[in-house]
Amino acid sequence: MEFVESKAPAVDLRVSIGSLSLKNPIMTASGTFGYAKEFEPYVNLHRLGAVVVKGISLLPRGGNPPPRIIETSCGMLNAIGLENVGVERFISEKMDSLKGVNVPVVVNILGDTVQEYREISKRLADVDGIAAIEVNISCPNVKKGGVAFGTVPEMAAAVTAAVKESCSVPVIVKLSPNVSDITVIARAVEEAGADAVSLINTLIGMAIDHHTRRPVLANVIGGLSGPAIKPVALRMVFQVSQAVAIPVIGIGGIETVDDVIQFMLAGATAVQIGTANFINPRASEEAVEGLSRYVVDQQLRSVRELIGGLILAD
Amino acid sequence: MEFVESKAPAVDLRVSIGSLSLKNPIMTASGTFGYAKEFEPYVNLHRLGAVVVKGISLLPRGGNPPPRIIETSCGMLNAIGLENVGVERFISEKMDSLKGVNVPVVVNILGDTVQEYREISKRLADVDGIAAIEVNISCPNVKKGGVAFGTVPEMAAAVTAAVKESCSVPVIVKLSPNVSDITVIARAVEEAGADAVSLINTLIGMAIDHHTRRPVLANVIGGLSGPAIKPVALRMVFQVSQAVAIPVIGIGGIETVDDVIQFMLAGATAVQIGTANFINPRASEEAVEGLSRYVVDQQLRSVRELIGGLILAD
Amino acid sequence: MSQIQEKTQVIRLEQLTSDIVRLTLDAPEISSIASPGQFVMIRTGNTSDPLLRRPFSISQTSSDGSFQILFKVVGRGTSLLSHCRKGEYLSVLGPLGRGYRIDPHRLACLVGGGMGIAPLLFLGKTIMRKYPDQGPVVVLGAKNREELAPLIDDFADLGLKVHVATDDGSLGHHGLLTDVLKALDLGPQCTTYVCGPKPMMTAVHLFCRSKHYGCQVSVETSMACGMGACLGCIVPLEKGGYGHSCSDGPVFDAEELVWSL
Amino acid sequence: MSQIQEKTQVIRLEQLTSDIVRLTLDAPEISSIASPGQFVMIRTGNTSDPLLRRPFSISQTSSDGSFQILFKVVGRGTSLLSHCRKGEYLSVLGPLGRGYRIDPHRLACLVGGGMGIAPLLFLGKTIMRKYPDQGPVVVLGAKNREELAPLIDDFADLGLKVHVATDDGSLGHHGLLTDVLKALDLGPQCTTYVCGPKPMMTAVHLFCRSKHYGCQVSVETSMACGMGACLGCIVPLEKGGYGHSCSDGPVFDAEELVWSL
Ligand SMILES: Cc1cc2nc3c(=O)[nH]c(=O)nc-3n(C[C@H](O)[C@H](O)[C@H](O)COP(=O)(O)OP(=O)(O)OC[C@H]3O[C@@H](n4cnc5c(N)ncnc54)[C@H](O)[C@@H]3O)c2cc1C
Ligand SMILES: Cc1cc2nc3c(=O)[nH]c(=O)nc-3n(C[C@H](O)[C@H](O)[C@H](O)COP(=O)(O)OP(=O)(O)OC[C@H]3O[C@@H](n4cnc5c(N)ncnc54)[C@H](O)[C@@H]3O)c2cc1C
Ligand SMILES: Cc1cc2nc3c(=O)[nH]c(=O)nc-3n(C[C@H](O)[C@H](O)[C@H](O)COP(=O)(O)O)c2cc1C
Ligand SMILES: Cc1cc2nc3c(=O)[nH]c(=O)nc-3n(C[C@H](O)[C@H](O)[C@H](O)COP(=O)(O)O)c2cc1C
Ligand code: FES
Ligand code: FES
Repeated sequence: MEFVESKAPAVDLRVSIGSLSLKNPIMTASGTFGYAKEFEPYVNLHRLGAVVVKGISLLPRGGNPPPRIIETSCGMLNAIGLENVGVERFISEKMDSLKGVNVPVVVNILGDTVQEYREISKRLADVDGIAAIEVNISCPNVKKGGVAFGTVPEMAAAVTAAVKESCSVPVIVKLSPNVSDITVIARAVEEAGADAVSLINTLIGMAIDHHTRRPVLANVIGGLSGPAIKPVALRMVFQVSQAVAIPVIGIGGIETVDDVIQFMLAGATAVQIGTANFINPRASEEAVEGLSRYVVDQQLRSVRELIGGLILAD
Repeated sequence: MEFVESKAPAVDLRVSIGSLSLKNPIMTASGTFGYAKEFEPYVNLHRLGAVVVKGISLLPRGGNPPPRIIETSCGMLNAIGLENVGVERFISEKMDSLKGVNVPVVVNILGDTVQEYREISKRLADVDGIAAIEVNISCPNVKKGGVAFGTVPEMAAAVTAAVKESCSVPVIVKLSPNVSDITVIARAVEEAGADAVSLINTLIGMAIDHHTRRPVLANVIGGLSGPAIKPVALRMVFQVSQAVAIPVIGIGGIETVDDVIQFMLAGATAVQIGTANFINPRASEEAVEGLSRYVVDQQLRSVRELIGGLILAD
Repeated sequence: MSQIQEKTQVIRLEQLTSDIVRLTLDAPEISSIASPGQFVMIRTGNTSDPLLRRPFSISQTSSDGSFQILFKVVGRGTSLLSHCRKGEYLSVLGPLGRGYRIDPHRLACLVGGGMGIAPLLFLGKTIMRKYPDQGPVVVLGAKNREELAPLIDDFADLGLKVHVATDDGSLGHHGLLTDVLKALDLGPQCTTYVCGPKPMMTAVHLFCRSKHYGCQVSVETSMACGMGACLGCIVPLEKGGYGHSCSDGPVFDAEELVWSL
Repeated sequence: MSQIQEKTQVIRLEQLTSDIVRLTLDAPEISSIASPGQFVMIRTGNTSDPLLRRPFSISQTSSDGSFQILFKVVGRGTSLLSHCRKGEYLSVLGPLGRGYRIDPHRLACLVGGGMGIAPLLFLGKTIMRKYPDQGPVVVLGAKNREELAPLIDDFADLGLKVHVATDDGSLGHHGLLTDVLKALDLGPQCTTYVCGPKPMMTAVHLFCRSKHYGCQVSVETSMACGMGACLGCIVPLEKGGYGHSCSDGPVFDAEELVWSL
């Protein structure tokens, strides 16, 4: 799929995620950008590299009871519980408006079983206007006692293979950071056919209200995101980009163009902006603008020169 | 060993870590409190529950080249590289002044091999004035290609057993958070004889200077500490305290008495204050004072009522 | 829904009590399109701690392009905000959410407790302007005179009759604001527009139900984005499932919501 | 070593240039025991971002119990600090580190570049008080007149002869401060007390070595604690291993350090 103008723009910000060409490396992260429409008042959506929509499951999910979010030091915990309209209503209600905004749409999917991932992918396979599928493997595998797919190489690979078989768009596998060695999982999904990996999803955390002596989140535990986790994300992106040959999409605490550059130097081909959208809804577009200025100022031939450009030894 | 006054004080803050009784649950974390002497101008050291000294290895270590630290959002990365004077000089140069301060001294130890851990423990076994040994298992096992002891249950258990065999003081095993399931490691060291576990050590992270395009730390990666990691620490303390029967010592982003209470509610019997000592050298003593006030205000019989007191369901 | 991210300048910061502050911001775009019951999300500092914006009801807009919020210092965000200075710029998102739906055919009764009084001024003014004959009834309550007194003048200035209650009796009725409400003769057709602590809103809702009055309540939940993106701000709905207080609310018909009675 | 954590009150905040600020703090305890070349660690905000204290040289103490720092706004911490207000309280740790060791038997030459000028005023004053016959020589440099001018008055007020250089020639010598230093006749016996950017300190060190002059330099490293606990602030030593700039320094004999030439 081609979303870039046929004539290369003055500043070359283009990057490729497998067969998908993006006009720039700035994407928005799943669950933090709604179905994009929410950001129309603030952002020229067509200027973004891509948008990733809220995770979609086979059937609609109501999500967790409140409270679902709590601020932490330089971060936030969320336990949304993957509230979403389900794949059918997503296609019928959301895809039209998404197609209208003229930006590549990446659909983030999740499931309780490998079979569920397969079915969602099949259902999405022939829907027009989907640029790629991003597979959230941080979900618990109900058949394996709730162990997250993303923490066991074999399970991660099985989900990847199932999705790959079921659709023809590029498949991005979104890795969980809650593992001993993320490169092992990355290599497993690469071997299983993933076209790219994106990382990191949230770190598992918890907050307690010492007044009530109860967990703050109804779900007890939640996912930590925001600037607090950036150092962990950057390290994992660095490690994974050295371990796999497929493109790596960096996620975690990215707020400004400086963060984008750091993730690209660490090895990311593209990045996703998550929590920062809540604080500054224009964060993604400002990152595109900043990156464009940077490439000009630094007289780079293209933004791709940054990828993995970290200087390690003297 | 008994460090509490024989007559119980008006406010009962006492807790037990195995056979070690502490007059209160506030300890300082290894590597953040020097050899305690550094804090004498600020803190009445004898008021603390215990101090944990900087990690000691068999031979002196020079540590990593600079830069070794960098601030991150609500946290910091350190790659000190375990600079220390080695066990012999620790005993000859540091123990005397430590004994003078009249507070239980916990010696944190580290090694490259199981054998090293064993030897340090043996050397410390008959040194007077050591209340407990805390075993840092986040170090790379040089015989296993640099995989951290703390990420493999068998290796963690082997270190624990070696230390237990070699000394008679309580052995606290300090767990690494960079694992898929910290309860598995906790159970492994419990079975191997650990008297308590402490957690968490730092999360592995990285920082990049986009101006120089180099890693900020000479060591490339470093350990993330401070308020940023508190939600992860709290979650792991909660999980581990449900998985093991031995006492759990909570560490990670603790700054104030509110944090202390939250960790105790999550299941911690005691806590360690780390990075906060750099920002407020009186943090540990203020936590003792705050906890004492809290126990009085809430009319608790003892601080022990807080341990695991989290209310989960309605 | 049109929403704007505006760099607004602080025109005035008034310390009404030791912990209640009124902030006037120059925000022509937001002010011109806001309606009563809507809110704004304000960045209270320039660093990542506190990380998230804080929600505040718009308590008044002015034809000079400014609007006001009225807030109580309860934590770090509001503390930072109370230290901003005249001339400083604050990033504001707004106006957000669905506000009060004014029913011109029924007597309006504005019921506010504590800081819940904030949005009602805007509502009162709007009703007075659009339906000058309406003359809404206003019932306000707070802990004590110190907290309540500075908040009622603006209503009185509108020419409205304000009934008040304080927990300690230092101003108006000694007791609950719902006692005052129940004692009023509001006739057979009335809609209450309510904002305040949950127990108070619950009591008002029950009273309205018993009287077959309309009842619109503004709910407070924790919010990360304020614009329907994070799905964090839910309230359980009577029909099942959840509503999102930032986009479906913050004002809901009381009957739509689940009340733990 | 006696050190104190003091809640200090802001007495005065002077904006010397667009980005250079002089801050006067009421800190009787710290002021009474500080010596030249020592520094303080200041909390620049009340939240966890920025998390760590920031180190600043003591640029002057006063008998009224106050001391001053002189700083440039380069990032978030210094920006926050430049917005503090008179009367506000700041948490300060200090005095920290080993300062300059004054050698009364040799001519003192104070060499400061940019914000490195800050600690030299305290040093100059102390030398003048303790060894009134010494009359130290002062060589100061900065980018331009705007940055340099406000920093030299205090030295002139002491009655010291100040030699200056700017990168753009807008004040004093057009060029490097080391050019000025080399052109001075400092006689056979001299010790330079240096603070400034690394290349400048390297050049001064090499000059001193060639002349067999003493040379004490104040080094800057990143610091978490400022008190010897974190081991983060190391500088490589000529004899091997590392020194800790917060406790062994920040002032070292230049010969002790490894210089990348
Ligand atoms: C739609 C909406 C409109 C609002 N309008 C106003 C208004 O006009 N005036 C006003 O003063 N406040 C208003 N609030 C509440 C206000 O947003 C919070 O008081 C503020 O976010 C607290 O921020 P903080 O950083 O100072 O406190 P924090 O540090 O976040 O919290 C401090 C303490 O306050 C408690 N707290 C936090 N948020 C709330 C809350 N929403 N309600 C009650 N307690 C809370 C916390 O549990 C904690 O104990 C509104 C909230 C919403 C959702
Ligand atoms: C012992 C000692 C004494 C000092 N005395 C003074 C003084 O008297 N006056 C003064 O203005 N400064 C002094 N400094 C430097 C001062 O501490 C830093 O400028 C300050 O910490 C920057 O904080 P920030 O949050 O504003 O910048 P940050 O946000 O931390 O950093 C902003 C930018 O400044 C750079 N930076 C950060 N720290 C330093 C540093 N130490 N040196 C150079 N660049 C840095 C960063 O790399 C970054 O590019 C001293 C430093 C030390 C170690
Ligand atoms: C409120 C919220 C909801 C999220 N929902 C999803 C989701 O549905 N699917 C998914 O893969 N990741 C989800 N995430 C994770 C983000 O996409 C992202 O990986 C993570 O927040 C780290 O990036 P950040 O620090 O920039 O936010 C969610 C994050 C937040 C904060
Ligand atoms: C500068 C620094 C040095 C540390 N050195 C050690 C060490 O030698 N041994 C060890 O077990 N942990 C070490 N730690 C980890 C801390 O003891 C603690 O586990 C971690 O910092 C988390 O707690 P905090 O967030 O309160 O700092 C170090 C931490 C820091 C910041
Ligand atoms: S606050 Fe984010 S969806 Fe309502
Ligand atoms: S700054 Fe911590 S040891 Fe020097």
